[in-house]
Amino acid sequence: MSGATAEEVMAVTASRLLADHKVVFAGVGMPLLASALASRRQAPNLTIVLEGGIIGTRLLPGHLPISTNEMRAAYGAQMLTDITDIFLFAQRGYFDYGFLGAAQVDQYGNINTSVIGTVEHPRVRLPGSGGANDIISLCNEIFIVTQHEPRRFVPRVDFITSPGYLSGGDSRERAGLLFGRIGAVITDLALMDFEPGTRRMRLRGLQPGVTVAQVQDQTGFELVVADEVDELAPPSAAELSIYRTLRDGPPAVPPAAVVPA
Amino acid sequence: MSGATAEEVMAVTASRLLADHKVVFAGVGMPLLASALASRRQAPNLTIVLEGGIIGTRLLPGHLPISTNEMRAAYGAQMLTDITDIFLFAQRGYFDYGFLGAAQVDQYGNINTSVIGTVEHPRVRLPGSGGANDIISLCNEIFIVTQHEPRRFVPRVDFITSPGYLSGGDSRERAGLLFGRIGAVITDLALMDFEPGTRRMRLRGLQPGVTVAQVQDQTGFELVVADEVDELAPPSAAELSIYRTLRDGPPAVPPAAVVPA
Amino acid sequence: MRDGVTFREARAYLEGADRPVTDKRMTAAGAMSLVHDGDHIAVGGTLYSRTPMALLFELLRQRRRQLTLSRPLACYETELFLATGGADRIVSSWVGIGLQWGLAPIFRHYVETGAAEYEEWSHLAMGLRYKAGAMGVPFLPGLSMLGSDIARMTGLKTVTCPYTGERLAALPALLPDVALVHAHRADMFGNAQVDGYRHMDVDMARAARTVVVSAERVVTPEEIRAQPWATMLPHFAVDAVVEAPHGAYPHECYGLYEADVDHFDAYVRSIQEHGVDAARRYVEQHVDAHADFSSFLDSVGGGRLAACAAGAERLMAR
Amino acid sequence: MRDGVTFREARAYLEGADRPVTDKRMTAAGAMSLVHDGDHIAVGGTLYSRTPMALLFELLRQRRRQLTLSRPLACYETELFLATGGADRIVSSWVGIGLQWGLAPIFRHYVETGAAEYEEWSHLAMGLRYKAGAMGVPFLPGLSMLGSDIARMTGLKTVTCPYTGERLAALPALLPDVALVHAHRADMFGNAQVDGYRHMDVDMARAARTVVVSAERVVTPEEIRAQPWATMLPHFAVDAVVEAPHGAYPHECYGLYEADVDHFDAYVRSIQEHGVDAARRYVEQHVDAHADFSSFLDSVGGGRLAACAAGAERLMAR
Repeated sequence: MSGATAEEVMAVTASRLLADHKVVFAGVGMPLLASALASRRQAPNLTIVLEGGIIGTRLLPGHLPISTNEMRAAYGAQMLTDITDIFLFAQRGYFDYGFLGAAQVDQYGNINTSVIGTVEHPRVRLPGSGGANDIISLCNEIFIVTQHEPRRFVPRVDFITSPGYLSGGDSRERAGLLFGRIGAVITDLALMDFEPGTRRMRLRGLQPGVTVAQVQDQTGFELVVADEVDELAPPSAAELSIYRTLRDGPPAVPPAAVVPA
Repeated sequence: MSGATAEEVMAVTASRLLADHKVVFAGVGMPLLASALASRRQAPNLTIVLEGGIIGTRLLPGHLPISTNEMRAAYGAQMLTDITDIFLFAQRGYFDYGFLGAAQVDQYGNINTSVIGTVEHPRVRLPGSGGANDIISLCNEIFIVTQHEPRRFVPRVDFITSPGYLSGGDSRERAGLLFGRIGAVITDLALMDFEPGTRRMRLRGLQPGVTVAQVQDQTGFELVVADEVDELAPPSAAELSIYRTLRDGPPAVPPAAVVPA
Repeated sequence: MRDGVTFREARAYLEGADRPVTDKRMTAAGAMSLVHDGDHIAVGGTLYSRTPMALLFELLRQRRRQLTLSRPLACYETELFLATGGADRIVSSWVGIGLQWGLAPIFRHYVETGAAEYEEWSHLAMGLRYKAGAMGVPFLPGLSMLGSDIARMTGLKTVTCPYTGERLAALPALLPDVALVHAHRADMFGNAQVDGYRHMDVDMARAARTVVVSAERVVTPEEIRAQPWATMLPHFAVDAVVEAPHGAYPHECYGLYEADVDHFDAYVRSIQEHGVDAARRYVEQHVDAHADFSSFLDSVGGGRLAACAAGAERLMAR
Repeated sequence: MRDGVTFREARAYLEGADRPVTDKRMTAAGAMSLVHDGDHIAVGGTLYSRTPMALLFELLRQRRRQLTLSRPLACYETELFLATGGADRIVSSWVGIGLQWGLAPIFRHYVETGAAEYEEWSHLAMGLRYKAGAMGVPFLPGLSMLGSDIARMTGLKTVTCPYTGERLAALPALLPDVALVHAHRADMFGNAQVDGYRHMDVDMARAARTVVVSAERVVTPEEIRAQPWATMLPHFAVDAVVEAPHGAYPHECYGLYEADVDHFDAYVRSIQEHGVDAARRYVEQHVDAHADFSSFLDSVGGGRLAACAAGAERLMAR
């Protein structure tokens, strides 16, 4: 599929979910790249916000930040404030989208970035929430982007670092999480949302050439399958060229050449 | 007494209460003038803070601010922040002194700047608390400076805008006011503090030539009289000259000349 | 206190609102058409510093009715609204003209006769109420107001710390319908920058449903991006931008011009003599008689404006 | 969570403290003698931005023991403290090196074996905990953390709004013994100015009992007064001032120098190969082998520092 890597397919699919004239609170890495791609395609008036107190960043292609709290992340920003203040903007309701990665996600969209195993006896102690718990609790609509592997898509996360729909139904609201909804999960294989009522993860779209069976096979729990499952459009040459320029800097060869005819 | 007006006697007496290397949160007018005088006499390292978000102001003699929220109040400041932030510094415990005026004060140091009469049927609607309620609730030690008149010194204020010791004893603490004590009340006739235990206003010092009887006569409630009542030193020529220069600008004639020999 | 929208309604409104990155420049007249009779208007600045006077004069000109005005410290602009029926409720910690002018007679008249309501909070309480609104929470804890009659009159409630058991004042979120703020610079999208002290402008704007910024200068987005740390409000928190040079006159704008004290002196003298009529005459003469604020400034004259600017310059020279 | 001082004890301490306007300049060695074994140290900046590295290296050199380190996002400096026994407890929302380096193996080793405790909060929770401390209240309400296992593990409590009845997260005040903050400029009295983003430095410093500021440049009080709006901390909130050019290296200082990513690359490669020993060797080689931080910088070489500065310059040019 147009020489795109799994990472590129994910990023392009995710970037298409971002509409123009919205504000996205993006985590570093894939979420930021996908947001930057959207802002150079269908959403030129997308405002990208980063947790380092940074509002309205531009990015210098080929000099992307490794963290959301550094000068490259602040390049061309409209406003610089502090970390807490950025999350308070989110809590107030200004941020249309929250955009996250995930080490482990379950059928209710709960994310674990804290521990594999138990807290008492961790097999792997992961870095922790960072801003993810706050972004998923406070932004208006949440997108989760991650690679589609059984070890990542588990029935129940070992530890709820960042609450999705918790145990489904209205459990999120009952926990006191008054705001935010998990809009979509984007992977290299598929696009999923959450079934109204049960709040279970639901297959909505397939990456080109991928089957429902393949997706289910790579998912550690039973996916709800929507009545209509669309095939997602492959990354266009233009999308890939912009994405690669952002990531790697201006190409030595003309963009078109990086995509096979 | 050295040609000093009642206002000047008050300001000078009040200014002497401020020690060096302390932080004073000063209201506009007399409190600010007295603080500025102290900073030019015994307390050169006194930091003057004003509610307009102003820390470490200098003042331009003869160009004193009419409000604590204007450029003249910010002259030479070390830090400019916002109003709420200044009061949060106070709430944290950074401000050694809170320095206030008062339209009406009672025997427990409660201040009324809201209403003469009742709120339902006010005879006079006064401007209100401004920062006074917060200063008296949050600063470490409070000084109140006002003219000594029966109409100002009442047994019980019509309305408690800014809480002193409320109804005395431990009623201030019981109301949830965890911090701050009312250190002194300074007038053109006397210096008063509050009796331990009862928290009733207590006469501690007399302005030169003033008698206990005169003070009691100008006070609308019975003053506790300390075992030792000192006579306060009159304003010195130097104090008056600095004070008048601050207020009116540099004198046309040499400072010494404004004080009778 | 009187109830307005809840913090959840305020959040729901913001969630549903657009955040367009478009040219938001308007005339003051256009921007003030966003205000409706009965609205709660948070007035930026404090006392006679950075008051959005160009916007307020336009509100007076358009004769909005029964507004609630909230402000940290309120000055004579409040009397103009009371005297013309523009406002019947004030939420503030202090209402006057300024120390040397004594009490505000028009304010006194309306409040003492019950024709207008004055809801008095402490200064910090006003700040924490706006801040709670800006933070998207229904209240913030504080340690002032307690034990006072302003707590009793406002119906202040307390909250107990679940960790320490201490009882604190609970300052309820104040959620204005519209916030009017005057800034030094803004771009057409609404990114607004202010120099010097910020008063309570940031929190009141982020607590409000609709935000109008008037600015001394409308600048390019590049000028904003050149010093992003000076940005007080981002474009998505601003709905309209009104270019208003000397837009705070006769009040001050930090670093640019001092207040024109003579202007309020004259006002105070006239109301002391003629009461409410004089306040109404002030509005006729300085507001209604002019098509817009710049025409009012013309009537004031360049000399006065230059004198205020010179005063500011003297104070900035250290 | 483990209990520290209460907000009332923290307030009582500040009330009793002196606020001298004196020359507070010290060497890093002198300033770090203000830190005691077992203290809770709040580390300024975040991840690899404006970390007070000159002060941290001195703490490592002095071999303080059993410190609690709190930080919004913690980087490799945390591993150095764990590996040398300098810290046995981390309070943060995230501990790693940076995205491209994967997990932090030393941190993993100490926490997974139970040799060190990691108390995890959300990023906003850390911010509101410092802010509650800075505001002088025992808690602040918020709307994240709820429903999560980090709430369960930390023993988070909730508070009910007395006006609306909503149940909110109650973030308990975090009150460090010492805050270490790196600034762009400070005067000898401690008035400190920072350019660009402020991270959580303001709140963590105002929440702390003792505050040490390292600064790229110690400037005259007049330079501070020339732009008072840039002042992040006033002198009375600062106890010691340490002049430390490149004092955040190998981390960045906004506008002045970018992070030296190659420096952590080398660190990560070595620990991936040799584990804890490599972290200890890093401390021997880059900390213990030097009398002070400037000697460490000399060993890094002017070329590296110049390259970091050039990177910053490129990003500031818009």
